Amino acid sequence: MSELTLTKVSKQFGGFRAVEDIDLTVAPDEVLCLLGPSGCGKTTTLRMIAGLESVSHGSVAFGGRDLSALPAQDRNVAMAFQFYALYPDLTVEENLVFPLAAEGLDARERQARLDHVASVLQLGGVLQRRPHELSEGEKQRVAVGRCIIRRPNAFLFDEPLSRLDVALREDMRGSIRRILATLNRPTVIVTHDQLEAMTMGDRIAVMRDGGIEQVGTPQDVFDYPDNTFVAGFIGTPQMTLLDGTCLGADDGGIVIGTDHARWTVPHAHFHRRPCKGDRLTFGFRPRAASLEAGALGLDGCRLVLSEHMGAEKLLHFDWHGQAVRVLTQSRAPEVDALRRVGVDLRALHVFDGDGRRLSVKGIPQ
Amino acid sequence: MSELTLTKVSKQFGGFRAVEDIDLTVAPDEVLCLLGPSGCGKTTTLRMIAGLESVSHGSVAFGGRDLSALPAQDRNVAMAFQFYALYPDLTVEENLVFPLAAEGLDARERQARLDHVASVLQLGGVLQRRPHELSEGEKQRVAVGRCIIRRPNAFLFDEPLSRLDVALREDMRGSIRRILATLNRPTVIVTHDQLEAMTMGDRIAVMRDGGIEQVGTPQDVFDYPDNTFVAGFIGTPQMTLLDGTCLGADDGGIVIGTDHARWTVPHAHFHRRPCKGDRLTFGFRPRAASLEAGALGLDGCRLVLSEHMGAEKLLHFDWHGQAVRVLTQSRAPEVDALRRVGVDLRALHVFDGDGRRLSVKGIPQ
Amino acid sequence: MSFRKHNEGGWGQTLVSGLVAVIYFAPVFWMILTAFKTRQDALAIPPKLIFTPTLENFRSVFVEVTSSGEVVSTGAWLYFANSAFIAGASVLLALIIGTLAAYAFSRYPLKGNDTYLFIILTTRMLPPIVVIIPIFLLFRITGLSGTYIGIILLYTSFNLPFSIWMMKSFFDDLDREVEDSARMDGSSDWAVFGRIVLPQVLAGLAATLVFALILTWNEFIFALLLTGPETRTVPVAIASTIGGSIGVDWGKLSAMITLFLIPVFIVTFALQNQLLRGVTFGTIRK
Amino acid sequence: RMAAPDWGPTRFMQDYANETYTAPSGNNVTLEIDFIPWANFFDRVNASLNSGEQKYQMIVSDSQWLGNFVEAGHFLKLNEYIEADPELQAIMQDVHPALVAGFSTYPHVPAEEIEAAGGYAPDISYYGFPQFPDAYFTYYRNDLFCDEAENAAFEEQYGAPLPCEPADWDDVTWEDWGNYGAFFTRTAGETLAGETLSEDVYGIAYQAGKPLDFSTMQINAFLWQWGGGIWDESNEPEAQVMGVVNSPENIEAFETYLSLLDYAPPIAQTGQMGIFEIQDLYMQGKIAAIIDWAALAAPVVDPATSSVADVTSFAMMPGHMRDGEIDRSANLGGQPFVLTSWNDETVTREALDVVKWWLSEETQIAAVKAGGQSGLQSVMNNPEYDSWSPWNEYFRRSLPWQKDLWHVPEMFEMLTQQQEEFDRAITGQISAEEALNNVAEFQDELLRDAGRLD
Amino acid sequence: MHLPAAFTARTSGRGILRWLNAPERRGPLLVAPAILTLLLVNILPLLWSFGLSFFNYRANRMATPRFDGLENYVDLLGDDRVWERFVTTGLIVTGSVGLQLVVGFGLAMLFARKFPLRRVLLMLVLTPMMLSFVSVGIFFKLFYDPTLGLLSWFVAMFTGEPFAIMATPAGAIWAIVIADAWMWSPFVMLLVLAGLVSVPDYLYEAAQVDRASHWRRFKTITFPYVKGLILLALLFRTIETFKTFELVYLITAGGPGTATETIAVYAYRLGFQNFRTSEASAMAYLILFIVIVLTSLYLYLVKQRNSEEV
Ligand SMILES: Nc1ncnc2c1ncn2[C@@H]1O[C@H](COP(=O)(O)OP(=O)(O)OP(=O)(O)O)[C@@H](O)[C@H]1O
Ligand SMILES: Nc1ncnc2c1ncn2[C@@H]1O[C@H](COP(=O)(O)OP(=O)(O)OP(=O)(O)O)[C@@H](O)[C@H]1O
Ligand SMILES: [Mg+2]
Ligand SMILES: [Mg+2]
Repeated sequence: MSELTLTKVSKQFGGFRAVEDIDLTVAPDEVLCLLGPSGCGKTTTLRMIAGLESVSHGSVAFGGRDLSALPAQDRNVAMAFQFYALYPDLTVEENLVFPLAAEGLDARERQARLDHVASVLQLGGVLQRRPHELSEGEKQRVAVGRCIIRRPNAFLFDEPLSRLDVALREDMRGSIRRILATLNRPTVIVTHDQLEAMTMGDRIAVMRDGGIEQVGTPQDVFDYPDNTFVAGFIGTPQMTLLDGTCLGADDGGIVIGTDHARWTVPHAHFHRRPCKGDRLTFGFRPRAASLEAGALGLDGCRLVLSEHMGAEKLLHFDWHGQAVRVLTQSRAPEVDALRRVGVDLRALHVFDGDGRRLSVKGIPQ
Repeated sequence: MSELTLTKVSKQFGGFRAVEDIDLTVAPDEVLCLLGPSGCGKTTTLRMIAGLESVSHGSVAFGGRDLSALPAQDRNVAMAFQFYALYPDLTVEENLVFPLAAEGLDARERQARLDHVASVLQLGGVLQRRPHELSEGEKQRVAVGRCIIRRPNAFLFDEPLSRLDVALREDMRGSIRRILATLNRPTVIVTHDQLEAMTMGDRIAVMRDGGIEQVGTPQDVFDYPDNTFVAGFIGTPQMTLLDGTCLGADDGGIVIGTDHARWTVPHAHFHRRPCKGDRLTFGFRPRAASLEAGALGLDGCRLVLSEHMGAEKLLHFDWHGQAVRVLTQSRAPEVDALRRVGVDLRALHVFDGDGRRLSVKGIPQ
Repeated sequence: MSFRKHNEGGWGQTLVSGLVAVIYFAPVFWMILTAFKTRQDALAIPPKLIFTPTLENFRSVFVEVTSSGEVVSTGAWLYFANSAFIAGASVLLALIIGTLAAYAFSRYPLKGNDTYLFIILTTRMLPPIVVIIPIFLLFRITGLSGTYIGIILLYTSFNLPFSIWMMKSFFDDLDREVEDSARMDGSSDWAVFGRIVLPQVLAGLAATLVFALILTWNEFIFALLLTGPETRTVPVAIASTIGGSIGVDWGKLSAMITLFLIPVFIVTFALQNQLLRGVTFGTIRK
Repeated sequence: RMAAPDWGPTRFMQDYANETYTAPSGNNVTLEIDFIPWANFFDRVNASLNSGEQKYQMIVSDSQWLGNFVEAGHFLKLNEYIEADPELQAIMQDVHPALVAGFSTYPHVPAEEIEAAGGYAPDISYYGFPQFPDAYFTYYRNDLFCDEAENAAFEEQYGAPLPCEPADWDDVTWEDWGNYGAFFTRTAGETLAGETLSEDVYGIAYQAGKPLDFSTMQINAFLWQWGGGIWDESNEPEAQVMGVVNSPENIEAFETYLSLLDYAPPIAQTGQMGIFEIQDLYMQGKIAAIIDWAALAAPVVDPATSSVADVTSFAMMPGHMRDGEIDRSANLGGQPFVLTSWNDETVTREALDVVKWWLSEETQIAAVKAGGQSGLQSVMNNPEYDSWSPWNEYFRRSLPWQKDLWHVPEMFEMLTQQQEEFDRAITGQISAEEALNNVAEFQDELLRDAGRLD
Repeated sequence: MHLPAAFTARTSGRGILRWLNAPERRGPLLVAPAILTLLLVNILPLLWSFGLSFFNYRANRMATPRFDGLENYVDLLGDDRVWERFVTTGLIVTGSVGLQLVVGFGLAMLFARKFPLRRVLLMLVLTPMMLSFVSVGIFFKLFYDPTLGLLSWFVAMFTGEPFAIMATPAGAIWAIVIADAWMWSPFVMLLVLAGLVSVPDYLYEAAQVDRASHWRRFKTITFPYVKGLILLALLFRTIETFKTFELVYLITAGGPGTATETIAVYAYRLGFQNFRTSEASAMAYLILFIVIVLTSLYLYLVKQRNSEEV
């Protein structure tokens, strides 16, 4: 199969630019996850790939062939809709085989595909029901099934698992991933659940306000977010981000800090060095911080709230007006207790005043 | 304020018993989270407390006064509905102040409350819109806001945060928790998101099929699930549960295992000892397992899938047909690689054939 | 744009639909045109599309020349006023009573709900002509014949089944949690109905109103039999233009039809959006 | 208060009463007419009477309704009032006997007996007075019938001239009428009176419609003229139906009636050719000659409504030559008005005063001048009478020929069924004979059931 | 002394209000005005005429009515003329309602999309429904007139012959059907349109992505959405068309012969012209019975659909 390429794709709704100059390539054997907050243009992008929405500028191509002008029915793309879009009058089985009519399969092959999809998605028991007799989760699985029963040029999934409960979701994630691996088609999955994005995507594209902020492997995006938006968006619990300034440089490295703390960070930590006085943001993940010692210390963090998250606790501190989060397995202090939060230097992300990454990628987290 | 007490509350819909003999007490300053799978009767319980559904048996009392016969409008209970139930023809502001009419506040106080709620829930920008002009997340926040603007006898929230994205959800969780803390009213929050239950609830009640399976602090429920249902339901990623048998007892303790492994567990681990030949289920959390050594080993686990979850990876193994999950920060093996999974003895949960807990509570996890 | 959304057509669609609409409207157009024609033009074949329009027909609706040459009012304005008053009052009444009943049927189901609803519908099933005598009798006994109250009551009862059925389906479709919610917020049941429920079914009310209005506005048989000279409505007056010494007075007839069409047309046009939305909303789940 | 159909003659009555009527008794009496659309007049009156509404003190009735409402007890028998009041007696004497017979008597008494009785006889039951009497006659286009070229052509073809002057029509028979029909039936493209036609023109027309009593009205004329007739209620219960209604004379008359429809406009084939349809067609210049009621004549000579207003003349209806004489028997039209039975004495007296006022010569002359008709012989004998409208002469001369159809309560059923059968024949579904046989059978059974036939 | 207290509470004005306002009385209270109105104005007369249908009452006779039991019904059911009228009515109902559905559906399809001037054009199509029967009847009779009518003129332009649609029984039935269908297709259109408008776009999009043909899209998406509404239109229109009186009376008067005499016209003739009041009442109840059967059938279908959905 051939790859899917978006070149400078934009979408204008009246005066509102929902998607702006997106460039993306998805290889035939690749799953790309589109991740981003609500309203950032994920669905719109998907619809443009499917041919349900015309592109205002730019082009959508499969294997180098520009299909921008082709209507949806001629693109041979499979799509699972955010709100399922099941055919209300057809049974689950009929819904599932509906798209096969256009593929002209013989009855045996059709049955084989149906059986396979039904078993993978655990829909065997509800094949004769109609959509309104299904639970939300079942509906969603039918929508996914209607997609993966096909052998299209590309797969598009719009929030395919959002309505499933945790156990089922974990299960489905694996199943879908395995099926996609055998089919070898470029796949785009939209989600706003980052765990899903991280686990299902070969690469992740993080979107904001119609544009792409960063594309990369899940690990890459998690470990080295390109900017503060990505840093704050990826990772649960959220990364702690603190405002600070560059206080200058000395032999040991660059001195950064706030009114209440100053740390020296080796030059090697930066791929671009800030100048003295520059506003900075520095961040670290709650899991990388601890109440034990650490190279970088934040003194006088006052515990505001401690949340139990099963095996771990998420501690919310107030550090001179800035929120600091720490994830720990050890016992939580009393509320209002003051503590020193220590952060490992290697876990420190530094961004410039515009939120762009300053620290190098090489430092393992 | 006074506490909320449910005594042997049941609800019968025709021939179907949606809720059965529930006993619950919620103290004035307490937040109780009702947790359970879809359809287990959470909403119905809430509606009975609110007076929207009559109780078939049993009683609902506030501060000892039985209110079972009182209609909803006379109970002075605030409730946020699962599907928002916003007044479609009123603006957000009007929606928010609607319940205040019954409290007879003066204009200043009313404005103050409105401002406070709007700022906490970040609704300032949409006060003049109507519900259909809101995103799902905003709708949900209005529903919550309409609740916490009041000073009722009790707060009831039905899945208050389910439609928010992760960042916002974390934020709201904290805000609501803080507000509730100042108001000092018994609060029941329904959710099927366990993270929410764990972080917001002072206590958790896990429901299944109309009955309560376990009530306790989040930590308690997480650490010492009363049965396999609770064990599997609470905790992400899910606890690994393996079927096995009691192979006998020796000096060191009780020997448990399967065809492929046998472990000796000290007697002290059990508060009730299984007999030889009893069917057992034993479980451990993925975070408590590792690829390093551990008291109890599962040899020959074949890696099926490895999922990136940010800082950690979730490894799915197949161990003689049973699924074993391990959460690790270290590098994942190749797919199909065979590994030994080690589990710390202290982390082992043992249940009897009926799924009831056998291991003692005292063992810290 | 290289392709359109499914639900949007362009001017091409306008052209096709326009053609169909114009053909469909042609008979009405002809009636209206006739209102501006002299009698000879009205009946001319081949039909005259180009002619000198006259307003004489409209004049004749309102004034006439008596045997002594005096110009006097025909009293037609009274018929129009009667029509407006009677239709307006009875539609409103039916809407109010029907809405309340529909709400009750929807929210406080009685035992044998369906049976009640069915009986209510049944009252609409008989050809009016066969129930005339008993109704007439009843009106005579109660002294309602020829009074406004009588005819308004009658029309109200005609519109009730329709209003109840229609409005019930609207109420059925409402989200009950909203009402629960208002109740929780301390509103009385009446306040819930007035402030929360009614605003949500405005569209349905509009649709019901239009349908009921159309039926009432044009009702003839009972208007003929149960109104007196003072309460007579326009349809009866329209019928009076038929069968005089000149057979059908085409010009006057058309003029009355035209004048009589205008109010419903305006109401329908004004409520058009609600009509579509209302009908959708009310019946979609049936 | 009075119920009346909404049209010219009743409107006139109201207007004129408003202007001129003051009750001689000194009571404050106003004539308040409830005008009801003609087409639905019967429904309204019927519903009112049968429900016992007792709303009206006087009612404009149709002549045929008498038996029905008299037997139901709604109409007031007037004999004792007439007996007691010479003025009323004078009126009854003045009213044309054909009208007294048709409008007033029940059980029905033929005009000859009325005439013999001098208008009033105590053993006859009286109920109504003429409100508006009516009769039909010929309307024709003198521009066609007097056209020289057409005349020449006709004479060549049929050996006789076209009747140009009204007087020429006095001996026109149905055969001639058919000839005129055939002659003047032209299709578009042919010439007529020197002009090339863009549309078809038809020769002749008379009423042949299913609604109301349209076809019966005209067919009865044929039956009587051919010497046949309808069931004779005045000889009840001896009078027979079988062999009378479907007598050979009747069949021949009906066949003639049907054959003449060939020259009528195509609407005849639909059974919808009523009095208004032919009036409209005639006024549009599409028919050379028609037979229609006096009541419909006024618009025909009004240029505002008629394109042939200037070229229309009136004449007697054609007749059937029988025993060397032309028989012009026809069916009476128009309506009587009656008093209702529930009025108290005062109201009855006042109502009779209104009757006297309406049937005073003065009022009647005004009515005729306004385009109406009068049933009073004194008015018709007024030397100026013929000049008050161009058709008065023919109304006056037609009146003696008028008979009426049945008045018995069963008449509605008989009429509906008869109209249906006639309509079948008119639209070519059955023959004249079949139609009359069906009618006879039905009437026979019905009247036997009702005990009016032995 | 508890009893008197309760008593006074109930009799004082406020007490009654409160008593009425109790939740368990809410339903009956709200329904009461409607039921009362219907009872008074509709149901009483209905019952009266129902009772009448067992007598031999004639409105134009003074004789006291005699109880006849089921005789009227037996007579009617044994009367060929009655069956003939039922057949005629059936033909007209089938033809007209069928045509209304087809035309209404077509119109709805045409107006389902948004396009410039849609509002205005839609109003043009809706107008026929707003006319009175009298206007439609009289004008259609004129349109059908072979000499003065537009229809005939139009047909004659092609055939050169005057066209008399009402000259044959079949033609006359068509004449009625066309007029009635013209008048009421907009009603069907409105209902169907409502259904079409409510079809979510995403379904069409899904079908597009699934490469379904237009026919399959119609069959699997459009039709299911309007099915219920079509049934509803069918119900209302069948009831109404069954009662068709004015149009027939004005356009053909039941002719030619009795070819277009519907059961409603026949009932009118029975009751109003022949004064067989009791028979007419019996007739009315036969009609009612048939309509009820049809309606129940409809409601049964709907219910089945609903129970399928729940
Ligand atoms: N047809 C449209 N007309 C105008 N604006 C639109 C249209 N469709 C989408 N938008 C706007 O474009 C933006 C992007 O919408 P889109 O549906 O792609 O968001 P999304 O990323 O899928 O969000 P979500 O996670 O909530 O589904 C939103 O602000 C939305 O309001
Ligand atoms: N009015 C009712 N009539 C009959 N059954 C009902 C009714 N309301 C709820 N149920 C049934 O009672 C059970 C419990 O419903 P409930 O709404 O309390 O579930 P829930 O725990 O809130 O689920 P969810 O997480 O999906 O909201 C369900 O099986 C539901 O189908
Ligand atoms: Mg989206
Ligand atoms: Mg729920």
